[in-house]
Amino acid sequence: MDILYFAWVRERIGVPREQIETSAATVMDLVAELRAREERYALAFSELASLRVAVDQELSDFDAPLVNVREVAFFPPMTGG
Amino acid sequence: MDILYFAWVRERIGVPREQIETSAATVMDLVAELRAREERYALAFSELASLRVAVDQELSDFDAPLVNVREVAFFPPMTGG
Amino acid sequence: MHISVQREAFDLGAVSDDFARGHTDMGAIVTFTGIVRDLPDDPLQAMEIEHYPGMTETALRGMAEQAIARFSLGDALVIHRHGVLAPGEMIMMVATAARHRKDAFEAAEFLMDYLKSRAPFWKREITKSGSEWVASKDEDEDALARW
Amino acid sequence: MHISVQREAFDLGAVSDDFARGHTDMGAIVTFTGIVRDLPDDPLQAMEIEHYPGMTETALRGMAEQAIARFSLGDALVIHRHGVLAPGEMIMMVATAARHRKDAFEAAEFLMDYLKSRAPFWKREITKSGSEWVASKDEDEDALARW
Repeated sequence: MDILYFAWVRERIGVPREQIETSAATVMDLVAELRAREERYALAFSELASLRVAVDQELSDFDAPLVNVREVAFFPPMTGG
Repeated sequence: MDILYFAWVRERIGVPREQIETSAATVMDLVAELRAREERYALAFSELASLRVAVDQELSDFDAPLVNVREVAFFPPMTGG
Repeated sequence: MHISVQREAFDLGAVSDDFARGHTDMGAIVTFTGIVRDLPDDPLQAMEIEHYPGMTETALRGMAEQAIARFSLGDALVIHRHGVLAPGEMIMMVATAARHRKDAFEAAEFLMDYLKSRAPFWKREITKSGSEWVASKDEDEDALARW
Repeated sequence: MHISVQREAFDLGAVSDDFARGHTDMGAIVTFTGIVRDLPDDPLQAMEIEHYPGMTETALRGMAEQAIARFSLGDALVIHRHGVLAPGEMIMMVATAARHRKDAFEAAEFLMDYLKSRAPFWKREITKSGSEWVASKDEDEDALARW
């Protein structure tokens, strides 16, 4: 699965994207897995309220299932316009 | 006093402007004077609800006084934009 | 502030560029442009716009001044044409510059609502079957109530 | 419909002209343009805009389709830049064409409100004292509630 990071999430994790093997059933499970990896992940995912997630390039919820998903992206609230 | 007419008021009266001698104290008095003149005035001023008036180039009411006034204009509701 | 009552066509692109330029402290620019619409049932040959020279400019200036004060605008523009226009031609435009988008949008809507019912313009539609003065709409008068 | 996510500057005047042209059945054109504003206290050197290639275009297209359906638009346009922008540069614009002014205005505001909080763009302000990600505003999230 491709995991993408944007803005300060990208800066905290240190890479814009990475490929991981996971059997996480939901976004929340994936977050728990990532948090357990290293300090920088724990830091990036410390406050879920200030994070947004897109599953296969669609805005999604943290309880969304990850069946047949190719790409998950984490980022702060958007500030376009 | 200069009296101006616009749009269908102008068409009904038949002239875009005219100068008249009047001692009318208010717009309403002036309207009564004009109505009494000729059929075409009576027709143009038959329905005050569908008329608007400007006194010295400012939108005004029919009970506005005419002291030291140089110009009064009558016209239908505006349709700009 | 730029106010113009004119017979000639205006150049939306050039006017928009000029207006937007030089407002580095204003983050939001809104423009509204009104175009002579073709009538579906009775094809429009022309739209004729009459106005009240002298009063028109004063009225538009007053509206723009009100908009600038009320919505803290950096600038406002109103152009309105008169005379005979063909379908597809631009009748008028307004532009507003504000720090924030809400003010820029509201100021443009405020200007349009006032322009529709308080500026001395009268439209006449000329079709094959004759010509007719455009009636004012209750909804245009009602639109003023919110300001 | 015209959607563009681009690094290059766009020409507001030319885009406005192109958009307005050929809509003889649409009487109302609204444009909104966002400009990089200078910061009064800590002068801005640049604004950097990051986005999510692939998702951005899809999200903007979806918003424009929604706006067209909801407000019966004849057409809609969204241009948004990414990369490094200087103060005074135009960041983005939307344009809407409708039969009536209310729909054109509301559709432009709808697009802006969605663009602010639902399109994957992130802004970073670069000043002499460093660089900082722009925080999202509660009022931008709240603005969505009305649609």
